[in-house]
Amino acid sequence: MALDKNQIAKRIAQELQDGYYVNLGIGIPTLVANYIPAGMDVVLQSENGLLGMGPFPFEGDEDPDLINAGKQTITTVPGSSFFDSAMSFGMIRAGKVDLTVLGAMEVSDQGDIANWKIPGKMVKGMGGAMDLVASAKNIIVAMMHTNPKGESKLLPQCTLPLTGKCCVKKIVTELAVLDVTPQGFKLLERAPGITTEEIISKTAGKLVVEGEIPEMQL
Amino acid sequence: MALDKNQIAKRIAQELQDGYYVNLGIGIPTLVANYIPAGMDVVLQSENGLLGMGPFPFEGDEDPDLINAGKQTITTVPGSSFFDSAMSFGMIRAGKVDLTVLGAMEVSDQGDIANWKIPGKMVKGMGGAMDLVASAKNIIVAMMHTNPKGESKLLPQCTLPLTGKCCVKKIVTELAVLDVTPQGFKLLERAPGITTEEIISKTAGKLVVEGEIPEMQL
Amino acid sequence: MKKVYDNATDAIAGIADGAVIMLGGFGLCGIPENCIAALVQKNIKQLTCISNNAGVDDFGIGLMLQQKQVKKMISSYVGENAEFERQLLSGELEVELIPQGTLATRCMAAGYGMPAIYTPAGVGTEVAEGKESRVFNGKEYLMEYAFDADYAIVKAWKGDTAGNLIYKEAARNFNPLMAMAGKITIAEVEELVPEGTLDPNQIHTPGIYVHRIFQGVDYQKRIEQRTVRTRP
Amino acid sequence: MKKVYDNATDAIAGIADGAVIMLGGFGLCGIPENCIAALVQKNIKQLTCISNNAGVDDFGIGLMLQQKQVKKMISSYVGENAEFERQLLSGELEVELIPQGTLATRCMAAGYGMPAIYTPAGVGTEVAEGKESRVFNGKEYLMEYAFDADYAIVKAWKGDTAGNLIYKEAARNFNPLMAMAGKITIAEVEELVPEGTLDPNQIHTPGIYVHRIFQGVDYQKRIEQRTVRTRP
Repeated sequence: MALDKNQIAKRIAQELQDGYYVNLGIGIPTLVANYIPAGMDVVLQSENGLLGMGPFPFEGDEDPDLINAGKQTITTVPGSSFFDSAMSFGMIRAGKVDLTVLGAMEVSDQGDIANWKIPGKMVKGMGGAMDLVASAKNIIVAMMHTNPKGESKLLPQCTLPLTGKCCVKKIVTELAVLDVTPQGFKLLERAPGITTEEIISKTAGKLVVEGEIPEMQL
Repeated sequence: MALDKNQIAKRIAQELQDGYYVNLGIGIPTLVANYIPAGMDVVLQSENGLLGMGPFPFEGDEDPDLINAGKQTITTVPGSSFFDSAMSFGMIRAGKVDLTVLGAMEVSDQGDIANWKIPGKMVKGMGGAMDLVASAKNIIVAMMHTNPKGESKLLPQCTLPLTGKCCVKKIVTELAVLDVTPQGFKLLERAPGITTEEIISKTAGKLVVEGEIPEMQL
Repeated sequence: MKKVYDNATDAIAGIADGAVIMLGGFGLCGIPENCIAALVQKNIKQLTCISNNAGVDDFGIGLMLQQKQVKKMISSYVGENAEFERQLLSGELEVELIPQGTLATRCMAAGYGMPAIYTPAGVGTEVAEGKESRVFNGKEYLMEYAFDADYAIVKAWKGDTAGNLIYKEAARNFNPLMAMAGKITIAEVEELVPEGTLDPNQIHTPGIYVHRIFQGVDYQKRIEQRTVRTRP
Repeated sequence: MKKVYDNATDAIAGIADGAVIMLGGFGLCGIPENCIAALVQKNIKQLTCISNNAGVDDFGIGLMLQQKQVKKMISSYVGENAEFERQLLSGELEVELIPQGTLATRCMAAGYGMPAIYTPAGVGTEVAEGKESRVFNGKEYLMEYAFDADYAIVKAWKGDTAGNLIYKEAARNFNPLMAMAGKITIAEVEELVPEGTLDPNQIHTPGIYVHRIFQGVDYQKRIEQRTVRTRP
């Protein structure tokens, strides 16, 4: 059965390691915070200038000066720090942030990503996405395998304007976990009950399938 | 009579304006702080990371964490702030410091300055001098008109390795006040009792003397 | 040298039609509410605004958009409001979108006297079009220029009469960077104290960068996305 | 992820002969006294040290020079000690002198992921030899590269178990810049407190930059130029 959004987040959380500093994008990536293994020390960075982001505040405790990059009211955890936007993107560019998780409209089998602009539609801007994808040392994309029309979002080439080139390392969809390799997408895991054939049929880009593909363990 | 070091400092202090941020180098420039006109708001910057430098501490009040760029124990005035060395030179480069006063071994009539290295002698380094002369918007040199051998320090070309090119705006010596202009040094004022002829004879670089040269008012 | 002004109207004196203005804040967090209100009242036009966002329909820079005071927005993310979209689509408003980190670093570059910086953000995208790129250590970077703004208008939490500023939490964002970058920097603060009151170790923006300061009034501090969890 | 170490000896584990090490401080102000003592005791050799100064004969990096541990110094101002001068003149020690602001900004560039920066410092001087220069807005600048250091060793006033650092007064200097720039950053602090103790608004170096931290002991904090005035 295809994963739901929370299960995608849960699977991505398996990529976390003790001591990681992680930047989570808007949407499914945000949910990853709910699945950090107990006892594991993971610090969340928000690119508007915060390390040590905590959960949403209790009702009535909202602080307008304390928001995340999605402009949501949040809290901090002990050991947090605030800084300006230049230092925030500085630490991202310098590779101090261990992992970035973000959504995408399209990913190519070379790791290109498009997630900021649809020609003909109102363009709201790239925000920090171009900085993040160009700078992060490890980028995982969380997205649906296909778009609402049923067309694959894992392509030989992105059709939409790019956010960044050759940067995505791993993709987790409702159907599969894939690495981006020099040979193209490499299928690592299937969602429980999803066949390799279904994944092949829904992946338009080059796909490497070697041997038996295990099911995800959630 | 030629000025003493304190009088040179006192004359330079006449160049200060209300609201100025000023960086004073080691030696005579440091003495300028003693002659800031009463009621005038002048803030001293020390390039090791301090705005709002005050006088030396009273005996027993020395704080090893509170030094100036000359590594002297100092104090702060109300409204002071500390910052790192990158911000310190950043504000210098960005022209936020209104005036820099520093010593020199030689100045050329194009405004080149040499004050960091004598070939054949142990070289201690340029410290912040190259940054200051390359970046400050207004540089006044405080120095003796001649070296201990009696040779002019105001030259057509510097003979020593340069600290910076075309940067000095004004020079105050024990004999004269001179501007650096596209036509060379321009004599503005004589020290009390010093003749224009003496200044001419001790200035090796191109010197413009127009009309009567007034005596300094100290 | 008096830096202290009575209010926003006095503090924005001299800003004229056609000015290039930086405005601090991220979304509606940490925006200079008082100065924006004064700019709206003054109704100067043809402004170029450098700000990460463009406010919402009825607050922040959105108020200036309503009066068609803005000729051009330089931002990383815009369009949380309908009037913005209308002006953009009708060609009344020009928008230059640049990556958020590039925006921040171009402000810092101005404040640090660095004419240009290198960033990998935008390499291989339409952002790179017409820009010089260069490879360092096998990685490609774009050269981006320091901003050149007439005014920077920022909002801080506390300030003193010497112009020193301290920001609160995530309301810091672009404010200290823009404060360094304006030819004239105007700061509004929630609390203005005499110089000597703030700890010199804890100043975020040294007073040398701030030309005018005043204590703001009636801060609304609107929240864009009120997200909460239920008390257990 | 444990960042807290017991002492300097443990914290400098892994630093080997030939390492490139940044050391914070300005003169003897804000230097990592404990780590320097541990490096002396460990007696590793052939080090490249990036530090604004080289200590004095019997303190700071001077102690490492005595044992001939340093192959190369990268500094803006050196030679407050006789042994330094002897080694330099005899060719045992290599010295690269660079302008102080360039030194600071090359550290910052490393910490901010910027491969190179532009500065006017040194234009027209021997510092410019062999360097690329470029004119922006009619002014010439040199291109200077970000440092690439294996370790950064810094000293702070207070730190917490998450690695956050706060510096005191002018002992800040190069410390926060180098803290950002090391592949591995080691911080010694006068007072180490549990995470959550320090005000998140007042952190100078966020913990993400700090890999190892310990509370130092027996700080001497020597004064190089004791200047005082008489009490009235």
